[in-house]
Amino acid sequence: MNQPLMLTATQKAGPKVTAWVGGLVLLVLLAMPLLSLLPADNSFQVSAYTLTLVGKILCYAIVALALDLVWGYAGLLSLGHGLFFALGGYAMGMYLMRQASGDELPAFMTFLSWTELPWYWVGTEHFWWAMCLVVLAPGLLALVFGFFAFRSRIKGVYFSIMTQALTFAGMLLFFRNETGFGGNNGFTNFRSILGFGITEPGTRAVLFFATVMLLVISLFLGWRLARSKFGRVLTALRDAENRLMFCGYDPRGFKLFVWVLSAVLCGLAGALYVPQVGIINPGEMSPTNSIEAAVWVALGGRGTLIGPLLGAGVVNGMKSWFTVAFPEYWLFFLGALFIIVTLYLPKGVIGLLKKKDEQ
Amino acid sequence: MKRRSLIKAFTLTASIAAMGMSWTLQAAETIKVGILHSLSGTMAISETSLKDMALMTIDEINAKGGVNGKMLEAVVVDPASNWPLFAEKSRQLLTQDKVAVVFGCWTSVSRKSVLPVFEELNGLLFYPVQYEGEEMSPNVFYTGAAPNQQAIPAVEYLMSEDGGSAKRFVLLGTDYVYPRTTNKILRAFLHSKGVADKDIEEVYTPFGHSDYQTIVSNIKKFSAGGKTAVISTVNGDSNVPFYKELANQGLKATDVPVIAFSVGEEELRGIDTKPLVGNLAAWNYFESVENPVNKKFVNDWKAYAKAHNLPGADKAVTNDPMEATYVGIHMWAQAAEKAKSTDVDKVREAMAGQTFAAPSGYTLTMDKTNHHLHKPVMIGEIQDDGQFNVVWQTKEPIRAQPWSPYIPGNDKKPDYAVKSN
Amino acid sequence: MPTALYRLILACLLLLPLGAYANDANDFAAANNSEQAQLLESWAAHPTPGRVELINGLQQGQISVDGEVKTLRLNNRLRGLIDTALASHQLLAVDPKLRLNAAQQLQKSAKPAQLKFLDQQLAAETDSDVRSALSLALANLQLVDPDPAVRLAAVRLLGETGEPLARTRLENLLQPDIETDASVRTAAETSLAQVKRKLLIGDLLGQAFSGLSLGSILLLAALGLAITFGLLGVINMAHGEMLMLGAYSTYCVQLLFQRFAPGAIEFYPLLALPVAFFVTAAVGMVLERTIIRHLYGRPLETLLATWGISLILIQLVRVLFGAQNVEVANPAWLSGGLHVLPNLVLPYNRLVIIVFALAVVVLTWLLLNKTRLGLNVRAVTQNRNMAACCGVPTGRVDMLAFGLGSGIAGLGGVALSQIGNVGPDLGQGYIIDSFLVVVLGGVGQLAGTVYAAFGLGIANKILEPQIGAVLGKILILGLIILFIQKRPQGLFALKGRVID
Amino acid sequence: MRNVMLEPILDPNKDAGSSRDAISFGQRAEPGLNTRHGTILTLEGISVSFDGFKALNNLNLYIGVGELRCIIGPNGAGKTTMMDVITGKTRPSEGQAWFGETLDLRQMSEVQIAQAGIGRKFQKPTVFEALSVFENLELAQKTDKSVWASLRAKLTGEQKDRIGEVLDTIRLTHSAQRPAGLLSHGQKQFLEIGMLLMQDPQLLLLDEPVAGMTDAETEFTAELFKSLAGKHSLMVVEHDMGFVGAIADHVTVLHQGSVLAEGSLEQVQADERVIEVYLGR
Repeated sequence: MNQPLMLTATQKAGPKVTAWVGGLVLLVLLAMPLLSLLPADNSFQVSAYTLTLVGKILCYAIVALALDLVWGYAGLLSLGHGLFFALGGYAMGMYLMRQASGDELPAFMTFLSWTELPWYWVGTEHFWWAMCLVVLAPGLLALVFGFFAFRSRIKGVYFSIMTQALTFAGMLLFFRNETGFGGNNGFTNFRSILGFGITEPGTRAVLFFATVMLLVISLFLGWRLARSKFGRVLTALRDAENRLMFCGYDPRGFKLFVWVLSAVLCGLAGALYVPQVGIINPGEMSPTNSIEAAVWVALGGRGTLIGPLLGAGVVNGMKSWFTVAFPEYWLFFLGALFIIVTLYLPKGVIGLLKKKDEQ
Repeated sequence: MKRRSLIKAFTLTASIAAMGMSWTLQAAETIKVGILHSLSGTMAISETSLKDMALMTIDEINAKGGVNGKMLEAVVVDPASNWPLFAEKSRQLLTQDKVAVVFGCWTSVSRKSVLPVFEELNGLLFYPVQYEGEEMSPNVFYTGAAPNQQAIPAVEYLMSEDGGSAKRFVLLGTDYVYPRTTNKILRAFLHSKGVADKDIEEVYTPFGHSDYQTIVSNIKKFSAGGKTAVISTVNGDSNVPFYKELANQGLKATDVPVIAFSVGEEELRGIDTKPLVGNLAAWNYFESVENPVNKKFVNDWKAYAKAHNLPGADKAVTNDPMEATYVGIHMWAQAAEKAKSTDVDKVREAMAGQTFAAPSGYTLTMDKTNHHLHKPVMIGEIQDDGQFNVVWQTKEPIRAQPWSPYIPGNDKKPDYAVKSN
Repeated sequence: MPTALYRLILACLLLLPLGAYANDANDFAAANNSEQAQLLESWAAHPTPGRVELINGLQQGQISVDGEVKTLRLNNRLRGLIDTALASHQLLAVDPKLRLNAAQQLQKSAKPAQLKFLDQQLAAETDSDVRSALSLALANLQLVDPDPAVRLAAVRLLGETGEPLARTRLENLLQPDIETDASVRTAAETSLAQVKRKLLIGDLLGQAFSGLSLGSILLLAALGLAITFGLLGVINMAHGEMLMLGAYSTYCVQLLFQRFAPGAIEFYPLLALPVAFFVTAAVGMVLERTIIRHLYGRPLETLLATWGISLILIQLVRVLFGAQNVEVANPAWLSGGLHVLPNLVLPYNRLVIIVFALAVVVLTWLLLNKTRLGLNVRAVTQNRNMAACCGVPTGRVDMLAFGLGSGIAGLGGVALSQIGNVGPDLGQGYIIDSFLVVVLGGVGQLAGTVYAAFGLGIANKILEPQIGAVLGKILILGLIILFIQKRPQGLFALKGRVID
Repeated sequence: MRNVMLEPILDPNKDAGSSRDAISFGQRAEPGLNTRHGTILTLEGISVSFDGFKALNNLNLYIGVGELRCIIGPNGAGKTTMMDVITGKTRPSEGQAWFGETLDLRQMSEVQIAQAGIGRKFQKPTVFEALSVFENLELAQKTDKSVWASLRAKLTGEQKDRIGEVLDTIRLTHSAQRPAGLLSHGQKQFLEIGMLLMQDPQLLLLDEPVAGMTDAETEFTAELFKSLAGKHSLMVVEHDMGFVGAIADHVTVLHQGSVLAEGSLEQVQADERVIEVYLGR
């Protein structure tokens, strides 16, 4: 990595920036669910469309943040975070499917003539257990993969490609119908969560609120990490792993910790994403999605906390907009965006804003 | 001076939040109809032509004076083969653009992804592609075939003398829900015809599978045990390598005929058909059927493709889903005229029993209750010019059975559309 | 069977009025499907030279009634019967080659009704190959002969073949209370064992071949990457699109031939090779100069930028050629296959691709190890600054090396266009595999790439029959991940003092 | 707890140079190191080969407790490889490597070795460029270096003072808050030495420490090392003969992966073979 300046700068300014932007955006975001409850004719009413759209983007923002923890700070570019996101989503999805199907089997199982639930579905009718899965599934996978990967010092490009292979394998596995997760249709047609109708404005508002909260919490976490000695060790690790080892630090532990943490954050984001967009399927695990996530981070500015959030917002905002405005051409824009960012904005949008300030 | 930057940052996020609220400008004198087909991503290969077909049909209707005296205005969006985006876009079409009806979706997963949205907002979707059934929503009209309108007649044909009286069957498919369900139905059907399990082989490949060496040689081995036919639900992209491998290993249609449910004129454009001659496809429409309606339909399409110089316009072809789109839009227009309104509930009522003289040469009827079209079934043989030669077809359009009787438990399902939640 | 009977039948046939053949055409044209089928069967049983023309015509789907040529609506059943009928007519032909083909066709499809005729032909046959082929065809029918001795002979004969059909025939014979005669049963059992052995050999060879073939394809897909990624360290996510461009250039060349040189269409792939190479190489060099050049030493950034490039290229192709696949036809000399064993066909295009892949590897190796450019490339990739000091024009070398990598990808594209479909997404399907091959082989190791490619290909083909294509692929991915844990540097790692 | 074996060396009135005071030893964290026979490092019959090429060939080397040893030798003599072996980066194909009497270096990971009390300064100065000088030293500081500890870590006043002292010693007090990436080459050298001091190891491996330093800096470094010797053991690889002369009481000459000669600088320089291979006269 080649921007020590910017990194320290943001670390100095980190708290202030976080406080400011966090404060302002937070206000709006907290207001939105309330406004969404207004009657439709009210001019301040926030439509369900906007709410779900922003909610979706917020979930992506959390993923971006999580990815930034491992890439921006620890220098491990993961091209497999989509997998953790999807695992969290699937765990939540299992619960929602059970809610929807009541005592019977989920629909996709009945018409492929499954007679009973596979063992790994046991207990998913309980919300608390589903929540445990949301954390455990991505967490454990990350733990195992990370343990082996870091033990044998896989880093840089190798690490990226291995993670990509991992998520690709995951995608193929979930595409199989025998795997018992609805094949490529995945889970859809949810009805209720904790007894509340999934389409109720109230439920939507609460889910949105929860997402905002998770974002705030993960921001706070990230901030604390970045400020702690742990954060500094990560930065050191990124820049001179050998030196760090000869200082007597064992890099594996540090990598593993942040790697698992990031995976769990992704899982949680996925769990909030599913009820809001109303579908989870293996497409989420496709390598493309994970690469896109990396682009959010790069665009926003990696090694900073706000950058990834901006990145996720901008890219997805553009996506939603271009796909209406210029359906045929939005891939050109996206592609060009990638190139321009990597060529001219190595520090991302944040870097740009900072430069402006210094003038 | 950090503050300014923060305000910038904030306005950025805010503007993104606002994105949703934009695009809501309404034009009173037009009726907006949504078109929801992927124009980018993996599904663009199939869906792009449906988008164009929809636009052509809308022009055609407008040329005749529109619906209830109002012009139709198409709102095209690109869900980019991304299933969650399908849901988002449909919500946008219904709540932001306030479209009267949406024509779109190809894959089952995209339909399943938008279904809850349409049911929640009481929208109206016309779905033009053959699918696995097991669904009947009041907010969807299915103008494609249900399994009993495509798969079962095809197998009956293969078992008939003209079809080569096949005794053994290889059910080859890409591993997703449509092939799984279809093959499940077929297996049950074959059992009912007294075919033993040892004479049925079910094989699945991953998406985008491109190496069919092993599978084809297995088919060869299997076919040594008696007259064999392959029933292929292989998904679009994998068909080319599959057929090329068949040709390479010298498996001729006279020995082992392959009947496909998802290979149409459009797909054949991408295949060198000489080695395929004699292989079969089952659809409800072929470009080659001869009748005045179809002649006009095909010519209009070719003309439209030229006029808007769509890529590959010089050899533009029509296929079953295109016809289904065409029929769907016209039927909706008729229903709207009949209801004198585009209100979803009124139109839904008016749709029941609508009839339309389709390019397939039959007059298709929208069923009174089950939201599916009555469709004829045709078996076509691939010719070296990339067209199909219809070798067999049903006398009458067949009523759809979205809840296949061959799947246990379906007998309890109601024969009319009910919200899934 | 009393030969007197033959003579009688023969006599009857000869007595048929010679004018009858013209009527055959009319009868056939008039008949409906099932009647046509019956006609064909009877013709197959009692062939006469005069009818060959007619049946030849039928095979082309044409029939001339009263001078005017009509096209027929045939279906597979009729096509099959026509083939059989034609075969039994060709047994009367003068050319032994024709007779041989006919006999082999009849091995598959002869009907009991033809038994007499075949028997009599066998008696008359002089050519030994045809005799043996014919006797096999006969043996298939004789399995139900009332005379055990005949059956025994037939069973023994079938044992000689490696025909999959022979196997099922024998198995059916061995079903309880089909064959009563003990001696025939035992003979059948031994013959069956023989046949099975022959078949097994064929299967194993077939598996090995398909493994090699898949390997060669992976190799072609990954080889370009082995240079751009392995040597230059550029994580070229647009590599797949280079393959795609190669395939599309093949398509364009094919179009040009159709337009301007329809005669030479057979050989368009040969021209496609250089075209594809230069097109993709050019694209590669442009990209290198404009974008990638700025990103050396920032591998992860190149990943993002090249990903962007790939998106643009894909959409560009979609806009230019349409989202649908385009048709790339195998020329005659690349379609069909080599019949090694009755149950083992080696498709020509796959054979060619294997050879082609190896040829490309050899050329690349020579280029890298025996030429000035190769020397420069290796110098630059090992120590950019040092090379620069020695007066190596690093910029140009980078550009050329990247061009070379892309060009090779283009060649791979030509090969892929011959076995798979050509569409905008063609590249996406290969990018991950390519990376795995390169990483597995060990970055910067040409030999490693070759081993990895063939290793993966064969492993894949061994697993697929056991656990199916889907699980197979997953398992392979898992194994690779584990392997990389053990050998982070891949199969062929460079050792050396740790530099800090 | 204090290290018994090193007790006598730590006798305050043994020698009290001004520079010495700057380096008051922090509390010892690592378990007592058994150096009964007065040797802190033992290399016996070490051989390392890379694809046939023998980088080290049956090397024998002993470093005594509190000794300051200089290693010289022409390029490719295996100096850095030897350091790699000691620090566990490269595993010897044969031979023994002991730290003290009890710790088998061949069985230990880099981290364990570092924690056991061997510090290394790289040939090319490597510091954490993205972090400030202060933070660099903070990381190097001898404390519990586990994940959990660093999550909760807070600098005690005592530790702050310690960092301050070292900052003084390496004359970087004024750039304490600058990112290490912006330091000059010499400053980086000092920072890295400073980090070693913070780490407070018992054996310091220094690979060409004065490369890129001004004469004054070199002189100062020499002083510094001398003062370190006794309480720490040092192994210095250096080409700068002047510097070697200034600090070395004992010199080892490596050639083609094994020890060519050993003794005082004078002795070594007098040695025929050394002149042959090294001074090349």
